[in-house]
Amino acid sequence: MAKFKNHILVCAGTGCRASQSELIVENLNRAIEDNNLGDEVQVVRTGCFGFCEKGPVVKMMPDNTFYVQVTPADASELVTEHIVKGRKVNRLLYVDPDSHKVISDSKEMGFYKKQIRIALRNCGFINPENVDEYIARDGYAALGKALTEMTPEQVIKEIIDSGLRGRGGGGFPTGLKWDITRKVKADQKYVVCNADEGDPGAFMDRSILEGDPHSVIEAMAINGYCTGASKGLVYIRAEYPLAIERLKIAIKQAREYGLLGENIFGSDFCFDIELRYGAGAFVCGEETSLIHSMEGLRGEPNVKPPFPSESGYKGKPTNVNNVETYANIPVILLNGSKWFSAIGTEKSKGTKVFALAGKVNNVGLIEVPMGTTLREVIFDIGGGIKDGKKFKAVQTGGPSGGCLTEKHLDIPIDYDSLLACGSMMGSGGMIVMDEDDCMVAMAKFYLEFTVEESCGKCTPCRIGNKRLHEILEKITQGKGTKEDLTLLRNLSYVIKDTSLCGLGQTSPNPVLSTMENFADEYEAHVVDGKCPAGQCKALMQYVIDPEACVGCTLCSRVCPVDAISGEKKMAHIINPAICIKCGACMEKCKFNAISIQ
Amino acid sequence: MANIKLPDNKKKELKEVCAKLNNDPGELINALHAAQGLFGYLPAEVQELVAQEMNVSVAHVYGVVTFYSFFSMTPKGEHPISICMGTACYVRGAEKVLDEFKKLLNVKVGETTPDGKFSLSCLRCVGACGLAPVVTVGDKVFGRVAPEDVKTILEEYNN
Amino acid sequence: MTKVKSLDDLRKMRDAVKSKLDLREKGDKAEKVVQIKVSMATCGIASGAKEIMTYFIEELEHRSIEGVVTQTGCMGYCYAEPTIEVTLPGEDPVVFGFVDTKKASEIIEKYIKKGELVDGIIPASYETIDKEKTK
Amino acid sequence: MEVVKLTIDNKPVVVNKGTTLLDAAKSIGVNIPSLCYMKLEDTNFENKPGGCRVCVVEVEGRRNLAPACKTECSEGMVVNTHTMRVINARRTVMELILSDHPFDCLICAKSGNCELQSLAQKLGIREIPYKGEQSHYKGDESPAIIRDMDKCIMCRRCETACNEVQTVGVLSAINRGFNSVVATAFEMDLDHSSCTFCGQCVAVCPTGALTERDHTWKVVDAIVDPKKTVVVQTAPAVRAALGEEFGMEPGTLVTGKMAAALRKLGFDFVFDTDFAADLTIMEEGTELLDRLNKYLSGDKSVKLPILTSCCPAWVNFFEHQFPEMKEIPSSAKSPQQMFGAIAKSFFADKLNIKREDMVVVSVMPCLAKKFESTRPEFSVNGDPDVNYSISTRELAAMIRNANIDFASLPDEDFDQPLGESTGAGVIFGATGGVIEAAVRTAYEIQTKKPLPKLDFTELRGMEGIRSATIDFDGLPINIGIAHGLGNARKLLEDVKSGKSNFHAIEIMACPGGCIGGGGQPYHHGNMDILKKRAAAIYREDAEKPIRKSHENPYIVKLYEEFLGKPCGHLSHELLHTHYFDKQKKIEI
Repeated sequence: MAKFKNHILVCAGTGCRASQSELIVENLNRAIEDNNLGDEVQVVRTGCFGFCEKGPVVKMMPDNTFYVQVTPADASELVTEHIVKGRKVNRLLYVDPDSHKVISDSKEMGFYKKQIRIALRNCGFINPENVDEYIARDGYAALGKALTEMTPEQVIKEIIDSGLRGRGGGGFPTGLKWDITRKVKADQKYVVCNADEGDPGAFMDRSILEGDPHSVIEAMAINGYCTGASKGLVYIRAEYPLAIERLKIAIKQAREYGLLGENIFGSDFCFDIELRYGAGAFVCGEETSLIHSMEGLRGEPNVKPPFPSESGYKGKPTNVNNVETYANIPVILLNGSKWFSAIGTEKSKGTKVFALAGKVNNVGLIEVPMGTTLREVIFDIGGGIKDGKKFKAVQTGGPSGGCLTEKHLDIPIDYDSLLACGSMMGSGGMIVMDEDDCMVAMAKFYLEFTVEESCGKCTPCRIGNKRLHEILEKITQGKGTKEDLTLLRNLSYVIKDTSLCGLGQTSPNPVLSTMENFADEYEAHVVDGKCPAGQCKALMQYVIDPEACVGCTLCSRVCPVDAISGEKKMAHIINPAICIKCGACMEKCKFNAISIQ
Repeated sequence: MANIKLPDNKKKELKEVCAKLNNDPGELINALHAAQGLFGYLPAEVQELVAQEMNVSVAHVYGVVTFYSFFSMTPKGEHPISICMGTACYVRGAEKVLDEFKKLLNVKVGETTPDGKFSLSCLRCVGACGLAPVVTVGDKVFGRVAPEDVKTILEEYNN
Repeated sequence: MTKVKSLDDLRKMRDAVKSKLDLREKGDKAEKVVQIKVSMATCGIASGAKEIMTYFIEELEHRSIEGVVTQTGCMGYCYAEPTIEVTLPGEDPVVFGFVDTKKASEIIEKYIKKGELVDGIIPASYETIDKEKTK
Repeated sequence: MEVVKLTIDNKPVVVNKGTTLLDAAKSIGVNIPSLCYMKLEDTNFENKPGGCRVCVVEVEGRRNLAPACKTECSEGMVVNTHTMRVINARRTVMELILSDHPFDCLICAKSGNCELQSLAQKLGIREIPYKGEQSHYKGDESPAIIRDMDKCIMCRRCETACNEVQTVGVLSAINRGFNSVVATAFEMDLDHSSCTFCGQCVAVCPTGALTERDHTWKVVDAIVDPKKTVVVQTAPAVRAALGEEFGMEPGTLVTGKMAAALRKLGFDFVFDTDFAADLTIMEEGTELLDRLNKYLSGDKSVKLPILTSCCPAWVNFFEHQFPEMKEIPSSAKSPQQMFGAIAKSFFADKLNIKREDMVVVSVMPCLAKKFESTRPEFSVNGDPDVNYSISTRELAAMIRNANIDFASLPDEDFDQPLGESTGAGVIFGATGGVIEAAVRTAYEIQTKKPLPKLDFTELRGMEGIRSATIDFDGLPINIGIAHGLGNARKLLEDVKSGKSNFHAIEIMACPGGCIGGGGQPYHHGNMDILKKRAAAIYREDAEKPIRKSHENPYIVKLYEEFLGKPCGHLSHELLHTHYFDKQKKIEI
């Protein structure tokens, strides 16, 4: 069937391409021709191997030999040695840094696959609109096992032993939460799935609901069994129509199979699920706000205690967990707590899904064991920084998190390590920033978000965040003073210390973490009146290099405010007092004579 | 508040939706979603009707409507354009795309073009960060939008 | 509609669907049936996955290739949407990224018909916990 | 009761389980500053959103500061209420609130009574380092209440009063974040909403965001106008509270000083609304007996119970919320309006002046009275029966303005004929008083026997809903009483569903009745003040020589000379009214 005997796979991911993988392809093809192997060997460009640190990467098929840090000069040797003579080119093989063993077969290189998919186990494998495919992959077996072979206490013990912590951000032990709700006596209890993924730049929950809705339904039913709730509610963003659609189909199918409804698996347990829609309020990710929203009220939070586990939806004990947390439950029951707790770090077990985005090559949804480092995530899985720029910071935890820098890259990620460096796990957004991103502007961006999303109930969040934003605005406008930095810091601490809910208690984190890690950048704004990243418009100045300018007048003609003057064939000048920094002149200049200072 | 005459059949439909929700005040947000689906937006009279049918005060309904950004009291354009201003889109240049839309449509965020064809708004993350920057027009999602693409996108709807 | 009334029912059902799916995937004509999964989450659809799925369904028929085209959720390679996974009988699944109709046609002509790999393969970058799959 | 032991500021404290840190601290004399928190004992008003964050304290082992008003004491807690961390946080929070508050204290209606102002003083705020945008909202000037939401600090007390206590539901927080504020639907003016103007929102507002519409200068203008004869009437509850404005102990009766002050202010005639209260009893009592007797004789077309109608906020309430029941309340006007109608007919005739040349001013504990006086049905050819209704607070302001040393004024009497009243008229000012006054008269008319005792203590008290059966010489009359509109709603729902077996129900919109009205001196959450005012009212009643309305000699004379008989033709014309369906209903 296959015409070619050999395939040479060359990584053409952005990272490898930057290190001349295209030239490798060319050289390989030439070598193949030189050796008259055109009918036997084919060179194929692939996407990123997720091993960019050692790129460019070349993989020989069918024997799976994996060559790293290949240069264009190596191409002919690969063909003559590996293909023609059948000998491996040892110097290009990967050496395991721990064991110093040379590894040639990529099948043995499982460790290079930094990702393990547990919560995402079915995403991309099954048709989410077909319950049969879910069942074929052991779907609903965990529910069956729980209902027919285990007591609620046993199930909860299994979850506690697994060490699973809430994936919505807080990291509260899930089993413990279930146990608290179970122990409260009430005629009616509820379990709720928090699918109000509001963190801008995060899409873990959407992907799970779109790719594997049944896992959430199954886990909610298990939760209902454990806590004594007969009703489940999914609070989902109205902005996720596809996830809603698939969830509806899945609920219908589960009902048809009797996996939701009366006497599930022939037991006494009855359980059904309803959907409630969010309407665009980030604060509704906070569980008391979410409950208010489900009750038809403004999504304002309540002071805790009482916790929802005591008094939640309609005043009844309510267990709220997030989508990703639920998605972990069925596998834990099937594979056992020991299996799960073997993955991850001492205090954070299992994996975490991250939505990797921003200035990184391989934007995507990834799932890594707790304890993976940021470097592995950004440079190996993420394929490094876009356009070969320099890594500057990575923002985790969304508007509640902080910016981490170069010095944090090798810290194993888990709940506690991120908190210790002034950020947090959050729901799993991970935004990578490069040298062009101004950290003051970044903090301002997040504050703008918080100001817009603050519910307005408590003073520090309602007015304090507004003032934080105003001070940051002032700084990015070049009007900030050193005193403003002191105000910024005091206000940030007070907002964290006094706000009513998690939104306000964490909203200054982007400010504090950037002030901590990029103090010089703040100083540059207020003392020197400069934005080192060149992002703050007010601090920029467009200038024409008189050496490079030929006086073609193109710039002065395109300038919308007539800020550029100069005689024909003479060097032109931009009047900074008139210039609105639109950048039109720079775009038009054919001689690269205009730059930003 | 200008009184806009709402079509009776739609009012009837809304009443039925509310009845289906058992006229339960707890279902207010679902009722408002339905109402916005029916009328395209939530003018005062619709809110009054929802309040009446869901057994809550009009002030309460208004308080809820103004709390959630998904609800709108002004009619949207025939093709509502939303620019994602989530972090992923922001760092990949959503602001420039927004500026281009503002320039070409000659409207501000939250406004509708005089011909009622387009309205412009910002939203926070549609969860398609892989395609940043993202723009949605109606139900359609445009990914990896560069300022140069804005013209093409608009032309698609201008015929 | 069959109701699942016990864990045994579920196991039987699982085995039944498994063989039914296997049949669909491999069939009696295991030599010929190709399986294509299209990643159809919001990202995928926004980048044109629906059109690609329709294209494959129509083109397989046009070009008289027996195959099954199904949708699935996010494969995680959002940067490379639309992505599809092609499983030739007896072969490991291969994922292709940035699939437009031109690429789709090339995949059909070269990979599906002749087994030649084409540019745009995305190497699997994660492990699954499903033991059968990792085998 | 389970108790918990804890330490506050190094002192051991033992409190019942469920006690908040705020209350626990208070029990050992530590007053933690608070702002949004407010609880009115004996009513169901409790506002503790935990939103202002002024009362934060440090709890050992806790990551962040805890709001004392919302945090329950737990065993072994170690609490510090004034560490540097707490003080800095509290001051910063206060500075933030002030950074979004207008700086017009000097000319603010609430100056001197403003809780925000006194807290800023207490915390010694001398500078606001956080400068920035200030909120601006649409103003709202209804006939009774002025809303200046730029001064709103989002304490949410008004929302609690309007929605939870009064169940009127015209207020809600709107928008979110920095733009959030309390408003009506669509930010419409209050007089386009179903507001009852009970003024309870004003009574609890800590700042100048909610105040009454001030008519004092219009009154002064009328007084100095030589063409006008200015007549003033004062409601019963005013005399029991006015003294507070001049530093007197709550519950001090200042009837005589008040009459003296009014005379000093230049009013031509100083009369008493209590006189009109007696008149109300004549009309309402007669109507009650008429309905009752018809009902007892088998006339099923007669509607019972009869509901009192002297509270204008209550009238607004049922016109908006229970219009289908608008035939049940008594058709008798409120004492304020009866007074106006009699003054501008009977008394104007007596003086031989045109009604247009007479200006009737009422001093009321109430803001709804301002609205009531503007009702079109209460004017003749555009001339209102009551020209201006001012609150107890406004009268106090006028007295201060005129440089009158209130405390040292000698007691004076009201003028005649409209200044004479009985004890029955006085007790109108407290919850249960109207119905007690009605019983005193109705009993004697119905049974034609003198009452064995005058004090119906079973009708008195602060319980939100009360009931009692009075023996009308063998005929048991069931009486219901509600104060607070939320309580009224409960009684009304029962009447609507046929569950009620009352013959007569008294309803007052404000907690405690008129003594707790929206126009009274601010109580700042101290409900003892209301109890003392009520006690003063009953004290005045007990001291009155005549305590039954039908024995008021001037009332008797009024019927003889002018009106004829109660519920007669002229009475109907002048003293009775009808109600409107004001419910906004969208028909489909």
